Amino acid sequence: MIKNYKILIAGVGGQGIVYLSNIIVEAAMLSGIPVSVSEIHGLSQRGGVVTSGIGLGEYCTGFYGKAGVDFLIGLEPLETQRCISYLHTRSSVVFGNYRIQPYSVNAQMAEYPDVVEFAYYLGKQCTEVAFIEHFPEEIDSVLYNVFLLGRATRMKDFPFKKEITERAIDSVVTGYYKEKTLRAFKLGLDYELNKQMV
Amino acid sequence: MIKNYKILIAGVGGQGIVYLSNIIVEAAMLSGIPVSVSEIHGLSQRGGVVTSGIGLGEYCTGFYGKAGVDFLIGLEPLETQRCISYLHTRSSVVFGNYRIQPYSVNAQMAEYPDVVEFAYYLGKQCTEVAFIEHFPEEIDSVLYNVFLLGRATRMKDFPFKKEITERAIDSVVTGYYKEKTLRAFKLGLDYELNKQMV
Amino acid sequence: MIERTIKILTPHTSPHKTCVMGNEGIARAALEAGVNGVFAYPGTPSTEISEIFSHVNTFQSNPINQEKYPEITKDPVYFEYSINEKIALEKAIAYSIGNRSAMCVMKNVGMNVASDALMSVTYQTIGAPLVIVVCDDPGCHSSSNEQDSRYWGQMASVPMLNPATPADAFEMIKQAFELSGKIKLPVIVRTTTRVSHTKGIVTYGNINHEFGIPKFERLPEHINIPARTAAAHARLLDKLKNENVLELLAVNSKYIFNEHKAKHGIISTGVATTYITEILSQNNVTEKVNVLDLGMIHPFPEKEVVSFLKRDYEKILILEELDAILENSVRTIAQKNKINTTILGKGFAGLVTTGEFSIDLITNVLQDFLETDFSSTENITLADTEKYLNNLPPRPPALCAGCPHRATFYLLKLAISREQSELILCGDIGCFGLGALPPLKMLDTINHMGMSISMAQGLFESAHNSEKKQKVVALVGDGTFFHSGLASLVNAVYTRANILVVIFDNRTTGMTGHQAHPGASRLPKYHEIDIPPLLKGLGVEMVKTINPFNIRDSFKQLNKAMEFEGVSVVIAKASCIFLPDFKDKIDKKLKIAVDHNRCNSCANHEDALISCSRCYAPKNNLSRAKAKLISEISISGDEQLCPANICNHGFFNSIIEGDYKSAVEIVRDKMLFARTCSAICHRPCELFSTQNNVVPIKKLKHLVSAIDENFRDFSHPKKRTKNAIKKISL
Amino acid sequence: MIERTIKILTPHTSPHKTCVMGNEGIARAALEAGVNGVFAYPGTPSTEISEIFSHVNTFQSNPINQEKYPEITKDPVYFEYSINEKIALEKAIAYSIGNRSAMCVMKNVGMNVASDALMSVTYQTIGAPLVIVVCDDPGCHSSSNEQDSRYWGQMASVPMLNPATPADAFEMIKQAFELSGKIKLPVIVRTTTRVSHTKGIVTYGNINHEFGIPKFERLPEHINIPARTAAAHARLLDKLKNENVLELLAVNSKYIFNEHKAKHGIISTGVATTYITEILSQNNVTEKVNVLDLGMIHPFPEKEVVSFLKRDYEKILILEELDAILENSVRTIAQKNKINTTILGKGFAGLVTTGEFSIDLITNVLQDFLETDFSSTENITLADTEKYLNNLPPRPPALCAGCPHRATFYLLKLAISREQSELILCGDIGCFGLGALPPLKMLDTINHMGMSISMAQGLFESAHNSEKKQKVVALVGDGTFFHSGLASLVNAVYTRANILVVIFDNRTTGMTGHQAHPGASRLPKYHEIDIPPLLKGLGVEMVKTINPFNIRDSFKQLNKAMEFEGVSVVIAKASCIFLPDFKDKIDKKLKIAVDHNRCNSCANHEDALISCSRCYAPKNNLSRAKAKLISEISISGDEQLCPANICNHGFFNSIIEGDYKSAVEIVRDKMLFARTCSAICHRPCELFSTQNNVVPIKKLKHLVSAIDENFRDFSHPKKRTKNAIKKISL
Repeated sequence: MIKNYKILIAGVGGQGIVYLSNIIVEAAMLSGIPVSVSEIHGLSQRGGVVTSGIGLGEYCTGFYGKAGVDFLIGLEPLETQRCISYLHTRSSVVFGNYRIQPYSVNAQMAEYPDVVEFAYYLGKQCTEVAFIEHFPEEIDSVLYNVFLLGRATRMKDFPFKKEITERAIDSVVTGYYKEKTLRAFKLGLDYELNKQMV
Repeated sequence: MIKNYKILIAGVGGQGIVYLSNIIVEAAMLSGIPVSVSEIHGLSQRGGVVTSGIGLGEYCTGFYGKAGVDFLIGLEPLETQRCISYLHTRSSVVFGNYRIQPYSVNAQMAEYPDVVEFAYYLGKQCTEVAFIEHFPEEIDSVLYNVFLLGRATRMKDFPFKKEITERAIDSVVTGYYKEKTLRAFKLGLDYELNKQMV
Repeated sequence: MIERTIKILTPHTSPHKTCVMGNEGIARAALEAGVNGVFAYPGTPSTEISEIFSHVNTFQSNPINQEKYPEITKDPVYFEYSINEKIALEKAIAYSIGNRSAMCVMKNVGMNVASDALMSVTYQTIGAPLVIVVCDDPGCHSSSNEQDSRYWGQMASVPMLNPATPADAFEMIKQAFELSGKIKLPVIVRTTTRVSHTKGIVTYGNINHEFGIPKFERLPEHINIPARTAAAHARLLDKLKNENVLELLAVNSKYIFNEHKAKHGIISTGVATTYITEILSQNNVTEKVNVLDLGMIHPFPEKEVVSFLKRDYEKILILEELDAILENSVRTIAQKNKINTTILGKGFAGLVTTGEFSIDLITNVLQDFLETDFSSTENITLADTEKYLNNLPPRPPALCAGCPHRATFYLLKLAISREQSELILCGDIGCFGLGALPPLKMLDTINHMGMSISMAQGLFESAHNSEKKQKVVALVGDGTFFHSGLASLVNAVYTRANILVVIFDNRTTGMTGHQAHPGASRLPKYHEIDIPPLLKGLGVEMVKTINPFNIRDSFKQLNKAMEFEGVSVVIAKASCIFLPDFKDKIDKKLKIAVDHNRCNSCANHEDALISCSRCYAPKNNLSRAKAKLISEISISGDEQLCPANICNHGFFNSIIEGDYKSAVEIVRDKMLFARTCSAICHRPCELFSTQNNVVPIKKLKHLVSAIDENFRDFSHPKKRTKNAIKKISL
Repeated sequence: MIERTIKILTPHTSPHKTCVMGNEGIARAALEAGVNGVFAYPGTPSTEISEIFSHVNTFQSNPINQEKYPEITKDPVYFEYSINEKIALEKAIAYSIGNRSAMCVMKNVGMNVASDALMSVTYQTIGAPLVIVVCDDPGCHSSSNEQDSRYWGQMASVPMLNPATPADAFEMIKQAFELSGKIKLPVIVRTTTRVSHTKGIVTYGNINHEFGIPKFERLPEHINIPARTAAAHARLLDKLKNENVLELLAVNSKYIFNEHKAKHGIISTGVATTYITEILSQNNVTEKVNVLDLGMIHPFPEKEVVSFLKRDYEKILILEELDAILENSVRTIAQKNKINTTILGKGFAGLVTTGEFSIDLITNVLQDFLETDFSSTENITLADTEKYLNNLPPRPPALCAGCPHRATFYLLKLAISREQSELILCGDIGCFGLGALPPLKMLDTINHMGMSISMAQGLFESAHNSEKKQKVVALVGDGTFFHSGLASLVNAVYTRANILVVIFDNRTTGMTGHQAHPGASRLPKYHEIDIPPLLKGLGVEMVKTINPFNIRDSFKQLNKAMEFEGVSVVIAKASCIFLPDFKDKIDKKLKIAVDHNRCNSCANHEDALISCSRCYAPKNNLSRAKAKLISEISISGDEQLCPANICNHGFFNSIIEGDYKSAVEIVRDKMLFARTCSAICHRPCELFSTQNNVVPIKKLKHLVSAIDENFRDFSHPKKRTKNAIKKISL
């Protein structure tokens, strides 16, 4: 297993960022890797930015700085873009095109960035980038997070094997949602298996 | 005029200690002597101890320490006695035998000291001591303070001449009480003129 | 949530590793230490701690759980959100004096509110252990200042612990309980956002059930009178020299990276230590430096620091977030001991006393300090990031869609012309404070908890003798009203201030996660205090309760309250969308259809003086809406249907014609925030229907306001619009 | 009082020397600086400052004065005793934001209450000058702690001045107003008892009438939201580096005794400087030492101190009362500047961080520091002083004769057996706190303002799950109830505490000099808030108002309130003896006689089960009185005459018989404090009479209880007794 690896999850309050981070923490615990997490979610319920940094390895914190993130999971494209200074050339990124527009964009005072163009840029800069332009219709938007985790698990630098991540989901998610969650994970894992984006 | 001289007034809340100190301050101002005063009257209205230290001269504060008081005016005998460590062998003292008993004495849990015996002791220790065993009946108890001031003015080390003190009373006291106050002062000044106590 | 509660209550006879948030670790540690009662006022970043005990209390009080889980429900932990931090700390002190161990939890500014209780109890005594947890917020993620609570240690002369990680916090809470019980002083554990909101591995153990038996001892220390105070102060200072304190100072002064003899020494505390540890190890320079981490910061670990200072370093760096408290103490002790090593701190390499530390900041500081370039071990940044970072739209927080505060603000916008009137709107802390931001901009001042009503009366008084004797308006949330607003209101009534107080009563403490308060108690164990009778008892002559969604009626009441000379109060009462009663309504999922007759009955059509709002009028929307509201020729308030006064008739027809742009314009004519309109609309112009194939007007609004050509949104709504239109069948 | 008010308002175009108390100088300086409004909460040693403005306000508001003294009544100064310090500071801030200059006055612990307002406004902005005066109390003459308010300078990052004398205080208040207006920050002037309550010569000048014109500016700084806070913190710190601040630091760093090059240097602040100056000059050693007095203590006068440190002294002594704040700053700056001079401070020659300085203490310190014996200049102490000082009876403060609180405590003694019951009585700050002392001993706890009600509910909660579900009693004064008790009571009602609150309502803020409060407003400009409707509106189900002198009725009500499950409140309402309404009664000077028939109608004679109290029963007085009160066979409460239940019949007859000892025993049988009985007796068993030669029963009691053989009082009473007996004619 790798040592000292940093994962960042970025998105908007309500997208299940903390939930996703809990699954990754569980995966680390199951793997016996020291883990710590730093979440920033001040006013998340009021639609603010939420990020969760996960550090794997001894002396590795969840705090991240310039070029300090090895793996980025972006639940919202604008928030993914906001994180690029934390990436480095060996980083991997998986992100989806599910937009949540801030007030300024709705009020036509600002423009939402060109997501597809950004995805191309990122693809050229980083080791491996997966961009989900359209989420499959069968997935409820609340499970986009787990879908992206599935897609991430297939990427070559993701620190956990799919069995571990599945066990983590099984352990973190209880009751009624477990099956749906595992299905979303599976869908992500298998998503456009034969078509590599960017 | 003398320099650096300390007067202490001691008594119980309600006896007019601050009032008396105001007259002395005015006397100093009239004489052009720098003056400062330190009063301690925390819970005076609840019958506590009140003291007022008056410093005359440059760099002379109203604070007093061991053997630091040159002139003591005691409005209550027990409170006079409580001040003896501040006196020195060249100090002058004037005090009266108007007792205000603390709770502990009333409840027979403590004994009020022997005032006459104390007066003899003091007389032997200090340069000049005047003890008013019985205040003249014609004086209202609220004016015992001014009466004692009058008696003090006659003593050889008191720093103000009677004309100055009288002018001070005239300036500080207004209206109806002025005449009564001046009379009490005069009575003190003349008290047992031909009979030196102790 | 119940699983998390069971997890936190479950004892472990052998060490059990788990990865938890600092705040969760703190709660667990208190349980392991045998806490009997927790008293708190919510506030980020402290809230999770108290929320856990709120759940624990609910769980343990439930007879079903008592039967099902006898082990973890015995000796239940008392919990209370007191109405403010002062009362929380006071009750915690009293609880401790009653021989039951207590914890009191609050955020940084909360300690100000509670400080009077802290400053005197130290001169007296407590009974069972009492631990105070104060969570600071360097960087002001969610606070009105970034004050440094470490001062309280010095100022109140209480032992203070300053953890760097969740694991530290967990251990230190247990130490704090033990120490507090031994020296009969409250002990403060101070965290920061980055400790409270960080997750790390913590080892759970057993839970102490040696609970305190209620007992009150009549002791002279319980009577604080001036005569005894001076001696009590000396006794207090002696307590800090107790051997138990000295022992904890030693235990919590830890060497890190100490294997090699180094020329550089670092003394750090709190999260700074975490940053150092990662950066030094990540950049393989751990042999170049020795690090002393100080976990206990009051009293100052003099012995440990002197021994470190004497190790003959060339340079020593002091790292601490916010004020130079540690630095000054180290310099003082160095001076006293005539140690001449160069000491660096604030002012060195960009270290300042504001804001929080970061990996980047500390990386730079350590490179400068060690005179070493870390770039060989650094990752390579992406190219052209500026291009993709410049002009990115910010994402400030905003009032939730459907939030009743939006309706109240709309009402205020109608009633108060911000351009023409100099009327001052004094805001307060809470969700509705977001009304200060665009697009609402309906607040002139926001300060600290409970200031609004004081601000209004102070501003009124400042202009009292001038010609403009205008009323001043205070806006305050229901939670804040009980926290400290009530006292200010008493003062306003007493001094005959001419102010209007609008209580944004969303039936909960919204900002911090929907805690109960006396005005909205929710649980039967609490007595709910109804605000209007309280205000009337207090002597407020005009008290009006309004439903902010009922615009016409509310507008009238608001104007009456504005005209009233003296203290008037308007309570805008409607539930927060996160409360069950709001959700219940939504959960009904009733299918609804538009009634054409009723649709035509809105004010737009009844007011003969103003033409139908289909005529686009971009400028005077608010004044037109206002004119309509006060117009004589209009249907009565009770009959009025669209709260935002939107012509649903025109809107509806535009959609049927496929003219979505017009439809949006109709909405925007009356509602600045068109998209929100769809979310807050409570569909008064619709009738319930059993037909499955009918789309409710709210959804119509949502779909139209989300159309791409109007809002340049290229994502899903296009498809959703398509799908939605398919479903419309009229 | 009116003359003092005129004096303080009178402008002087040429310098006018006068000797005034520090607090008076502060008030005058504020007037000269052009203060527009003063907001305060009373508290020793600060009270005189606010009292002056209370008188100024009353004087200037009086139309007669406005006509008679147009010059000194124009531009009147607003004044208010807010209900607590937080609200006082908040209103002062608001007043300043409304562009009117303000001053806020409080005692040390008051700053705790107000601190939340201070800690955030610094991040924002004020308008017109705002000066905060905080008066510390080293030595705890009249405070519940001796906390060092100098910390607030550092903690809140506000400029702070620390005067040594009344003249300093006078100048510094004026400087503070000027600085505050320039840098838009509140400025704190911190005094101590020995500065506030010292009189010294001050030079009065002109009064500034450039009063602020009311104005409110909408500024982004008025909106405190997290997004702006971090930058605001940096701006705040920049303000402290402003040139106006630096200038004031220089002006207030003064050299004293600087003529000679000395080997010894002293840096001192506050009253310490005053002691040094006197002692050095008195002992003729001024040439041996240089003294630097620091009048401005925050920000730290770095430049001035470094320049002093560099003057090459052998030793430097730091003198400051309370905490080692100055000392640590000096050591820190010395360390930073690599200055190796020996610095002495706390720990040297008995210098500690508790208590206040004195001439004696500092004399010793200076002798040690200068290695010089002052004894040649010292006076010779008297011989045998120990003999005359040992065993002197102390004179603790006590409740005034006639104080209604005495009656309420007597009532509580009757209702609550302190020996047999574990009932806890939680007291609060105020006059009635003297009830903790002997002979009453009727309080188990006293802490800080408003704690009583929190303490009671916390103690109730701590024992809630145990078998003893006993009610806990909170005792609180009416002023304190409005200060902070109300909020605690809201919390008690909310959490369904089982407590009894007794409000000692003497219609004023007694302890601090009889200020008005919302429950006893006295002036028509204020709205008086009646407590019972407020409590009922709040949801308190049982509220009883009693007249504590009406013992039988009060006893019944108190017992009912004790039995009530939940929050019950008893308001013991009777005026403080210093209030006009009390004095009015006395001033009537009605002559009265005893009505033998009515005299015989007291409970003693109606209660067939208990024999007449002439039978001496030294042990069970209280229980017998209590038995009588609850006895079935007795006359009704309304008919009952002697509130203390004393057999006036027997008492009266004993006096006629000349058996004064018996008479006293009869009184003491029912009343522990016999002498007081005469003072509080309101003579219900007497009838008015027009006869001049009749002595009232009250006087009889007074005379009998003052007889020497019973009380060993050898002074006047003997004669008075003789005289009084002469006058008895029956």
